[in-house]
Amino acid sequence: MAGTNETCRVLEHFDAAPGYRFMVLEAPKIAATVAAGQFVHVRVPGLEKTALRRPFSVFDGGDGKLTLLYKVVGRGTEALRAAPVGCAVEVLGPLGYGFPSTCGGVPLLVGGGYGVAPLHFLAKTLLANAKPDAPKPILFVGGRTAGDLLALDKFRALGVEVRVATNDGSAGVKGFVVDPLDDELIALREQGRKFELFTCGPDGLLRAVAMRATGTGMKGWISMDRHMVCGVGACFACIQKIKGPNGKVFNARCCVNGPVFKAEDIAW
Amino acid sequence: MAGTNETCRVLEHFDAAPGYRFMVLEAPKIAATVAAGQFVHVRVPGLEKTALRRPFSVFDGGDGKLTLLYKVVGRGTEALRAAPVGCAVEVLGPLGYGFPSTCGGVPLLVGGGYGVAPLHFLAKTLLANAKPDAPKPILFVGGRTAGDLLALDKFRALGVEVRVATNDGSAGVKGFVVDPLDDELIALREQGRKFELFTCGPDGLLRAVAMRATGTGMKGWISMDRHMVCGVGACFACIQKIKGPNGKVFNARCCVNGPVFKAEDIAW
Amino acid sequence: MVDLSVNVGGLAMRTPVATASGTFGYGTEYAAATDYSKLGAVTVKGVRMEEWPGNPMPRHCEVFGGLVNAIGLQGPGAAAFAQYHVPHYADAVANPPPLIVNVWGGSIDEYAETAAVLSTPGAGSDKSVHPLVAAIEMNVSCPNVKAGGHTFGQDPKILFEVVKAVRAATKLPLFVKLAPNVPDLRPYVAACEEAGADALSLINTIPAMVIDVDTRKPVLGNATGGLSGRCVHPVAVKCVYDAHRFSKLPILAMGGVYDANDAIELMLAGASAVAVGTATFTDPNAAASVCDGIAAYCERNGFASVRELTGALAQ
Amino acid sequence: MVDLSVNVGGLAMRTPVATASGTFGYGTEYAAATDYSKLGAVTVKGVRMEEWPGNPMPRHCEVFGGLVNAIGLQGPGAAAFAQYHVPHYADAVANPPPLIVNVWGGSIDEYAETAAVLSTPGAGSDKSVHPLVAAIEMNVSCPNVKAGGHTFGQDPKILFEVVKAVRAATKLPLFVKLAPNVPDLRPYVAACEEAGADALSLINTIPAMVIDVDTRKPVLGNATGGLSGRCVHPVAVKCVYDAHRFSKLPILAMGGVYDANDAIELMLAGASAVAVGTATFTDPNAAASVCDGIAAYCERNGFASVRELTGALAQ
Repeated sequence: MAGTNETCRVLEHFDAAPGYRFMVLEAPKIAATVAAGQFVHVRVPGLEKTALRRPFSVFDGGDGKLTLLYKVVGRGTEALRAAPVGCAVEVLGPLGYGFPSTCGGVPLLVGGGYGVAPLHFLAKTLLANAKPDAPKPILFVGGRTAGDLLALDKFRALGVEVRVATNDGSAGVKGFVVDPLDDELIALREQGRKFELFTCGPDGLLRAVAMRATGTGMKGWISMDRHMVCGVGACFACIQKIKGPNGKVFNARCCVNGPVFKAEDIAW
Repeated sequence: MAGTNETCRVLEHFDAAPGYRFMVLEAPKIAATVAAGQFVHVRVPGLEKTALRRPFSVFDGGDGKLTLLYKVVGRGTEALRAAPVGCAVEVLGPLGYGFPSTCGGVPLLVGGGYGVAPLHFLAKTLLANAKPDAPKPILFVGGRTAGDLLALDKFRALGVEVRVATNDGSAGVKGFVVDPLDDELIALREQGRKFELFTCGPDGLLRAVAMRATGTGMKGWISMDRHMVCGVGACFACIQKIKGPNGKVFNARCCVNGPVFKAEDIAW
Repeated sequence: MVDLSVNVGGLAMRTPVATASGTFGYGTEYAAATDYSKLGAVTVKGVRMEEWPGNPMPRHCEVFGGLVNAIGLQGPGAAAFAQYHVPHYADAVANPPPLIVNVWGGSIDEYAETAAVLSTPGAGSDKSVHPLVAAIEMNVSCPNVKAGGHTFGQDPKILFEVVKAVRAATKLPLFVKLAPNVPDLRPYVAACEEAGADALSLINTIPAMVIDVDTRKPVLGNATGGLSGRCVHPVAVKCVYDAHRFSKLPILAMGGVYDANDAIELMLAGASAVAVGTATFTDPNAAASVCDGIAAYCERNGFASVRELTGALAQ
Repeated sequence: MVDLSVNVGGLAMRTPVATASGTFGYGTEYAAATDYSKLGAVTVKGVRMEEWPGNPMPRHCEVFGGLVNAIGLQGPGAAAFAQYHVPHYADAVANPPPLIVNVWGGSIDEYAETAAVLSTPGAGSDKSVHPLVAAIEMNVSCPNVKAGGHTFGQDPKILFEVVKAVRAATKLPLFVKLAPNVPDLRPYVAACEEAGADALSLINTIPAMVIDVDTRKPVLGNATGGLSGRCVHPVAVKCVYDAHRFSKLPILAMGGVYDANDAIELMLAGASAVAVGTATFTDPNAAASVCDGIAAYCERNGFASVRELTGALAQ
């Protein structure tokens, strides 16, 4: 299931917010098959020849293009930031198992920081596959401060309702993203409506969302953020304890058994 | 006697000929004391952080500036080639023992390829220090083909006569640089005139010139081209067998006991 | 046309380039990015008798010029490997290169048992459990498992015993993968030779460690790990050079092979074939490029067969 | 103000940063580019009794992330060193840090003799030949001289004998510099401890080799050499971590220290002080920058003394 190693041209590369960047790549092969929640493994131009690749989730895919949204956070992304429009980037993908492409209920998307990246592609996918009367996705998004909220305009442009929480109250409600989420869960229970949870972000958030899924008996789709080495399941560096079909817990590889796991399968 | 480690700005950087580059650096500290035949040790921008420095001889120095002439020949000079005007380069220098600053006779300068670099600075120095009636330096320069002849206009602009030999006859006489040199040595012997030999280039040329010096009893100043590691005598990587004052041959360090040695001291 | 085929201790390889254990899963993971026609063999992840969970996370740390890992030999166990992974490889890959199965254990008996299971039917048989299981590579030098690998490889006497036991359990070509961190390879190579090994694999990772100065904790869950990547290449060349000078055992060399020159250095030092490891993580096609580059080098320098490169240092 | 002073096996250092043997000549070569006030000690090139020419050229080869060298311990001999180089250092450097003299020999006797000459007057004296000669570092692990160094360090029994002999010849603080390429440091460390060493120097270079694929010859005149530079740092951290866990001998750590974090990793692993080596070739002021960075780290993390860093891994 390993992806293609495609040499892609950088079409656009610009700030999403201070410290966050959008990179649009010409990637006809990868874009042809990529699904929401899958990731790509990028050889960063400008790093030494031995440098490992960096995994990025896909913000948008299709029409021969791939859009990544990343945070400038370390040596790799510092170097990637400098890649000029027009330069060539080696990209391996699409990789891993992503989110399902349909939803049996209200799609509740919960993102933290640049964790919104795969949720954007997911929202677009769900909307494209949804019946006309299906409920639209709602995005719950949190950050420490307003500056950590990314690409909300792009979600709204899709018709996604966005509910915001920030720790410092600089945008949306003051608190954590699970606060508005819990309000919605209570409302949905009172209405007797089904929903599914989709999340990507820091481990603490993932766990909190997974608990809401298992606690309500609804489906929860959890995208694990791990630094991957090979990206294809060859090296066993990015493991997560997962309950197997026989109930036995095993060390699953996030890159190839995930990065999206079912909430009830994760052995935290 | 180690040099200063000076952070220098690139003032100019351009081709001297295809595959050869001039780099002019703003280097007030180093330029204030550098002498012809000394070298500088350059930390090449764009190489990985662990990369060793590269030694370069000085084509011109003074007025707060340092001019290097180098051949693009490997990984280091490939990277150096890309250093843009305005960028900062760490330069350690001036290093080593250079040529004498005066000459007791006709100064015969013999250069191969980019070995002309220190000879240019030397010609300028000798001319500046010479009495009005002193004979002007003559440059004997050789290369495989006309494209290997560098900066001859700059020597001529100093008033230096230039005699050329190329292996393929594409410029000057066809043959080796020692051919026109030997013609001159015979003429000087017939005229009973003294001379000194100054040379920089490939080992074969150095040895040929040194033999002319020892064979005529005239002084010969031989600049050894060695890849240096520390540049200051600390590591003992760039040795050359040299006859010491007591006649005993020892492993001298080209960087600190040289790079210019007396012809009669070299144990080839 | 350069003849690229080699035979390393009884293992016939169509090219002198293999993948290294632990960097190529069970042979299928990189399938879509791999040109298998350029591979002479695929070495799979370490297998022991029982399923093994490996080490806690984090299991890797990038360093300048390389990678420190402490995966800890996670694996499915020999039976599951034979029943599931090997047929899956056979199905998924067209014209698949032979498998070298990296084997380890917590005891001499387990080493032998594992080798025997992969060589069934019948202990000591030269028929393997599957036609693609073509050789055994004994891992006696993994720095990342306390009970396993390392302890068997650091004392030549114990090394002799464990190799002898495996030799008795299988007639498959038997490689022994040695550690570079010894003062002198000679007694280790001699132990392998005397115990009946067919070939050496050189080198395993170098014991290493990285500490996070902010948390003041080891980065790896296992505290220490093994260093691989381009930076270990000069160490591998030295080990191969030494082993080749005092032993006739053929050598499969690995350690920092990123391009053809890296591979050719190892072959000139004495290797019969090379394995590409950590480089694959950066360039999934690294092994195939290495193969092409070796062929071009032979062409350029008038070698009719890649076999002429082995130990061919100029005098 | 962070207290930067340390005492390593009786050697008082005003900062925990020294230079490493073989990378800083006899202390004066880098003078114009060095801030000596930031140096706790200067380790000089290896000295034996007699003048020694070293190895044929080429003596070095740059590799990715490091350097392979085979200088071969060229040196003036102990008498010339004491008569010329030490006073020259004392004259040329203002407020000079103490010297650690790296010592080697072709026999156990020569090791002891050399140490004795540097400790004159009177064998076994705690007075050295010059007040700046403050410690002896025994090189028993240089991979580049056949007769010398390496052979004495690779067998714990011989190591014990040579350390014991030097111990009898000098009362100066006695460091023993060990090789990283051993399966287990324990017997080597134990031999040093039992023979009366005061401290360990960890690590020497790793045996390595580079081959020119065009000429098909080893690049180095000596064929093989030793690998140093950033790429060996994780190996050094592992060695220091191991040695510190099973011995109380203080450790001077070297191996790939390019910046303060590199140094702090080694101290957290168990080193009392560090030495900067190959990095100086790239940045002549590397050692001073490392010192500044260590001080800043201590300040930032509330360590009043740099001594608190030694072995201070968080639980």
